Amino acid sequence: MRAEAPAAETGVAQLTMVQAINQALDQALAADPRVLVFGEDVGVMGGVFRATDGLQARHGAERVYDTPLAESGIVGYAVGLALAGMRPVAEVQFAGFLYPALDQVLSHVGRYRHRTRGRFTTPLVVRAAYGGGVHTPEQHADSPEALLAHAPGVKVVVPSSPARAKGLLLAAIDDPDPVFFLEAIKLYRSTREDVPAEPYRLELGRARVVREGDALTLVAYGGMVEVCLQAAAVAAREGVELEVVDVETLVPFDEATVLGSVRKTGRAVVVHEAARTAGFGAEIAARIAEGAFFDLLAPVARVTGWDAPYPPFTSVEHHYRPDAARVLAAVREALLA
Amino acid sequence: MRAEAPAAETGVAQLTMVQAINQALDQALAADPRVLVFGEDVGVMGGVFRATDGLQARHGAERVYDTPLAESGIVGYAVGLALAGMRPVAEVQFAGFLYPALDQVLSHVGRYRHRTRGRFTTPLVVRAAYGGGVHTPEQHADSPEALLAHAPGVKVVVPSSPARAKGLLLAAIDDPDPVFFLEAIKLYRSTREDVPAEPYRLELGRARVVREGDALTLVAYGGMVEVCLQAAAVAAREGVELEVVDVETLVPFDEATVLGSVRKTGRAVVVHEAARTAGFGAEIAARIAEGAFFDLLAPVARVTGWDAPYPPFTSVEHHYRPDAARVLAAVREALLA
Amino acid sequence: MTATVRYVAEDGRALRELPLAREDLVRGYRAMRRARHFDERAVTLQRQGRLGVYPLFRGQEAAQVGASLALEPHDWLVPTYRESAAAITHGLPLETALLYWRSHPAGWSFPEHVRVLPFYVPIATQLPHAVGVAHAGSLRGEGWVVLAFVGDGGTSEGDAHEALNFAAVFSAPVVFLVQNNGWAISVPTERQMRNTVIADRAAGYGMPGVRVDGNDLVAVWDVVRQAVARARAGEGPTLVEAVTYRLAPHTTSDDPGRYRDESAAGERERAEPLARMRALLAGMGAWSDEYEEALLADLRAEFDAAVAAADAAPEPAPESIVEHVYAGMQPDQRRAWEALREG
Amino acid sequence: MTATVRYVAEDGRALRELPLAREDLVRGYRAMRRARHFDERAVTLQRQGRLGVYPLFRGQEAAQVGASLALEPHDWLVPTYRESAAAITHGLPLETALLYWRSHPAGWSFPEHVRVLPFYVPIATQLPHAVGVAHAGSLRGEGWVVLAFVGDGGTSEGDAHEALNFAAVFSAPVVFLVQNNGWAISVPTERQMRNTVIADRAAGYGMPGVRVDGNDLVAVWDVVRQAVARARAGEGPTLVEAVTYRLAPHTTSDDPGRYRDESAAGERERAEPLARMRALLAGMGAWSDEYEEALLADLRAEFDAAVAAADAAPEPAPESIVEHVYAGMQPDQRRAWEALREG
Ligand SMILES: Cc1ncc(C[n+]2csc(CCOP(=O)(O)OP(=O)(O)O)c2C)c(N)n1
Ligand SMILES: Cc1ncc(C[n+]2csc(CCOP(=O)(O)OP(=O)(O)O)c2C)c(N)n1
Ligand SMILES: [Mg+2]
Ligand SMILES: [Mg+2]
Repeated sequence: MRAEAPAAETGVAQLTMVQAINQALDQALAADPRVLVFGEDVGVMGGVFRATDGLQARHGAERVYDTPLAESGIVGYAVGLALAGMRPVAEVQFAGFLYPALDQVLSHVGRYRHRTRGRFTTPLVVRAAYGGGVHTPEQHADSPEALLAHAPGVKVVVPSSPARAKGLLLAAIDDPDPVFFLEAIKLYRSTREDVPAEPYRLELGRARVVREGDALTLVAYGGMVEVCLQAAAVAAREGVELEVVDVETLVPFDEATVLGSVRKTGRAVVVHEAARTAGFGAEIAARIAEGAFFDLLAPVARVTGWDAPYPPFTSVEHHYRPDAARVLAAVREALLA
Repeated sequence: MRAEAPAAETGVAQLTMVQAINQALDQALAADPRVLVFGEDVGVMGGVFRATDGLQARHGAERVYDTPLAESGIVGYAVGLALAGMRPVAEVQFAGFLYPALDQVLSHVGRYRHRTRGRFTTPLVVRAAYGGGVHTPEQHADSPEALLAHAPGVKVVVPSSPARAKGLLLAAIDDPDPVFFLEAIKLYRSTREDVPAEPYRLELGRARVVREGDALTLVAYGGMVEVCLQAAAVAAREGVELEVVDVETLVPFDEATVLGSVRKTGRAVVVHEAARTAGFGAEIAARIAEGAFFDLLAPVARVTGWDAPYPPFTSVEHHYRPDAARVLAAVREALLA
Repeated sequence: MTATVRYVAEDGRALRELPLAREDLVRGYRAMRRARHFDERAVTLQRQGRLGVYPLFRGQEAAQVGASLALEPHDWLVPTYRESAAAITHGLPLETALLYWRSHPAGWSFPEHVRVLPFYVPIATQLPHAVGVAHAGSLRGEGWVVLAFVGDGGTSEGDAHEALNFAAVFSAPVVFLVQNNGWAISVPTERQMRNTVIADRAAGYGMPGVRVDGNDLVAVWDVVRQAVARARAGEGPTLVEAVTYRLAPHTTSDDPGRYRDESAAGERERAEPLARMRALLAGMGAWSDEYEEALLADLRAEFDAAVAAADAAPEPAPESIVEHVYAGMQPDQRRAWEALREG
Repeated sequence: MTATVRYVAEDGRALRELPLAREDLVRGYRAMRRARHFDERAVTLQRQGRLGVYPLFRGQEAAQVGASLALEPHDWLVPTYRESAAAITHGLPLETALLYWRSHPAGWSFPEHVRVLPFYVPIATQLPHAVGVAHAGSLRGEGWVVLAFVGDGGTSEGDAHEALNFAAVFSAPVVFLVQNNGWAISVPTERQMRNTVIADRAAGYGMPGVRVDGNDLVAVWDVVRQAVARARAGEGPTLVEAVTYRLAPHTTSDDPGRYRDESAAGERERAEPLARMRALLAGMGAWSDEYEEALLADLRAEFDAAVAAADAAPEPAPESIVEHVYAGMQPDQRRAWEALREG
């Protein structure tokens, strides 16, 4: 039983990020018979965030379906599908529920190509909602990107807007390597943006300057890009032009773009919402400090979640996630240095 | 059926690291009835590295015993024992087999105290052998310390010698917080050192200057401390005095000692055998670059495993793990900067 | 295929001699009624924005309350997020439960004397803990038994398997209570597993498995009581499957209309546990409308007081979010704490 | 408790009519002999320092070979590290197997046409892959079946459970072959699980479970053949438990004297699978000492040629360790590659 084909793929529409993701999945399913979409509650229900809404009706329960409640099983099963030539796109409801699957990620997803010298590969995508800011229950606001980034062989993509999400997801599904695709919950519905209706792919592995400036470089990804842009807007009112770089693909990391910006501005603040210690910001800061050392006018600062679990305590959770004020405080300090 | 008591606890003996660990476990079992030692093959067999050799005979099969083959189960079961007032000391044979337990680590071990505001705590120790250099089979040479370090609430200790291992392990078992204790396989039997026979505890959370110098600071832990000392010895022959800091406790990180050294020398090279990207060296480098910025004369370099899985290919695996030559190459570059 | 234990028919008739005394039957009903009242009032509070996302347990009162009543106060209860009914039955103050669901820190630190582990989110991860707590009890001769809950969906996780096996191997005094409520969010039990008789798994682990009508308080209580007795006698774990039904949405954020036919709800409601128990008691002359009214008045007063107490809990300070990370505050947390304090 | 399927007694007598033709019996014996020869020679090579740590399979030839012979060439075999016998029976060249155990990269890239997934280390993690490969086959109508191995110890891991459940739910064409060889390194099956009949777990998952004498080639082959037929017919997975014994140390690095009574080894050797099969064939007049000699001569020649081919494999370049991390070389790997090349 298949529902009607989606509307013609022309023009643009104002979409939320979750709609853009839904459209990308829909188009990937339509374009490539190897694509399968599965996970907990992605079938009839259309996903806890509705990212897979309508896909089962349109593409059939053989290609869009629920799995049992077991994340290691989901990712391990995806590995098997990929080994056998499919293009699995798994959903894990929240990135904090990727933890049971980390064994599969670290032991297999990132290792298969290397250990078999290219004989076997695992082109799969795992999507997961991450991050805080919307009063989710405990462990629903985790940001484990650094753990994934430390698994060589795995790519890690974190989109920051609807249009980017669509193009990056389509590229990730086509990519010959496994891609973890982390979607900021905060961005799912908070804004809309023009998204071209036709399928398009955005290159993985490219950071982007999303706002130009000369005083300092803010480096961020996912949900923190918007926070950095807010900070930059405030600073601009005071006559200080901050450059904002959206990393977008954490691995492989686009060092050239980030260093290029910092060499120009001489100052950098790295922003993420994961805990600070051993977060991905450490990697970014270390690369800047090494690669742009002679251009740096101030220490590279990090504005991050604190070294504590994301607090499950509603009335104070907003103190955990960086906001424009915290970013600006770090900017001010760096500008004084 | 209990075997004879161990020899009187006086004097010192030349012990390997595995013997020192065995002694620490023995003394912890003797001193504290809450201590339990368990894991795969730790009972009759005494552990794949013999770290628990003789302990079951001496302390009984109720306190030293095998578990089923399931690492998530082992760590989760340890959490339960700790919640109920025991002092579990679990062995995971190789750190690469901690991966199935990462869910328990990230969801519970590091979170229980925080989420229950101190009502429930998980004072447990998980020991695991890590690192390469001895031609172990695939995935037996992994170094996942960065993953553990990114779990707030967890302490991470990596000893670099027999005497340190004994004192740190006894301290870890007594510690009110959960401690992951990573033992470099390369060090298990490679050297002996005088180890006091009586039980003693070395404070967690303290880095140590293990060799003084003024030209540059090498920062390392575990199996890389010896490599750094070798490099320092070579440099000394050329009249260059390198300072070597043994981090020892990765979390909580002793920033003061590390920064103190770098402020003095003005240069730093961070060394570990885990893959570079998002490795713990990034955290160390980021902290140095931030905290000692105005004293730095050269970029902070990292000498690490490459951004690839530890290769399972015997004849070339030694190209993965940093050695003195690679450390010295980085030192030379830093000294020229 | 395992048979289902049942004592009371859906219409409240006793199907055979009941294994519980009349006072216990009344006590059981009262506890279920108290739980239902909590659930209903909690939903109202949630709608008023005075609780966060709340996982309802409507329809599962017999399973949760019956199992919990089989415990002694010094036994441990290991709940999932759905076990508010079980937790308050085993002694968790209503006020604490409310503060928990308000995501207020005062609700996360259960009182010292209450032997309930905290509600938790990551599915099935609590089961190995339950085995550890149970084994610690037998190693130290504490004599406590652990009652660990999990859902039908939760049985699919690796941790469920590892815990069952550990418990069997260590002969740990633990009772696993699977509430097979038909759904894991939108996934029906038939898509979660091929054999939907979860009790059938017990044999593989070498432990007894019992399937019980989870809407029959008498049956659940008695089956779990026997399992607890076995555990206490050192005979090891039991897997109990309580077949019940999630009458409500998964949580207050869920809309079951998206995935199940809610028009069949009426039929399901007829099988719900409170009416059955009330009919049984009424038939025995042990309950009346007056009793019910009096009980409800008490429950209202109790709940109102709990809400008032919860409302009085002082707001947490921002810097509290970096407290209790380690036993002693470490330098990184200290720095964060000071930054948060300055604001 | 599941009964054990057996066709041939330990002394080689047929216990009932055999389900295999005479040529198949001979083929089966020859394949087992070939495997045994591989194992013995591999151990010798290891002692000479010409292989790395090697996991012996002595005693498990009937289980591995019998199961593998039940496959068609286009079926997939998913081994653990111990399944060298299964892998070479399903077409892995001896040379590749040797290079694998020499940890030479040329041994890790199995030939394109060989449908064997690589040996792997982390226990039980291959089982979800097997389900994925199987399900991909049925979705695409490939008609292939997957034979997935795991050990008694491996059944304790969460992934084993998740894979069994996924397979049952998706009705995936996969046969799980548990070799219950009595040991997981030093841990005997009795301490690994309380009910040591692993086939008893199948019912819980809603799939058939069969226990077979794992030292009886005929029984293993026939049982797996039936399971493969079921899978191919779309009837879903089967759990087969082959009861065998690890006659050898866990690996060439292990000393079983540390944990088991090796004086009982003689008795165990009597139950080993080759002698039994040879006695059966001899009794039928289908095998003789001359045949055996001729076969051994062939096997020696085949193995010698494989060693020679393996020895001729060129040494890997240092920079190869950072190749094949991603499909295209990325900047970080490029930098590493250049550094390694400069040396
Ligand atoms: C590891 C993990 N994966 C996914 C989720 C999201 N989730 C929350 S409840 C639930 C369904 C649980 O179903 P079941 O175990 O039957 O319990 P019930 O909700 O019916 O009480 C899911 C998938 C989670 N909390 N943890
Ligand atoms: C996840 C993981 N944990 C531990 C080990 C170490 N280890 C290797 S083999 C083995 C025992 C396996 O026993 P079993 O599954 O019965 O297979 P057998 O060795 O008997 O063939 C163990 C514990 C491992 N390889 N992977
Ligand atoms: Mg359920
Ligand atoms: Mg075994």
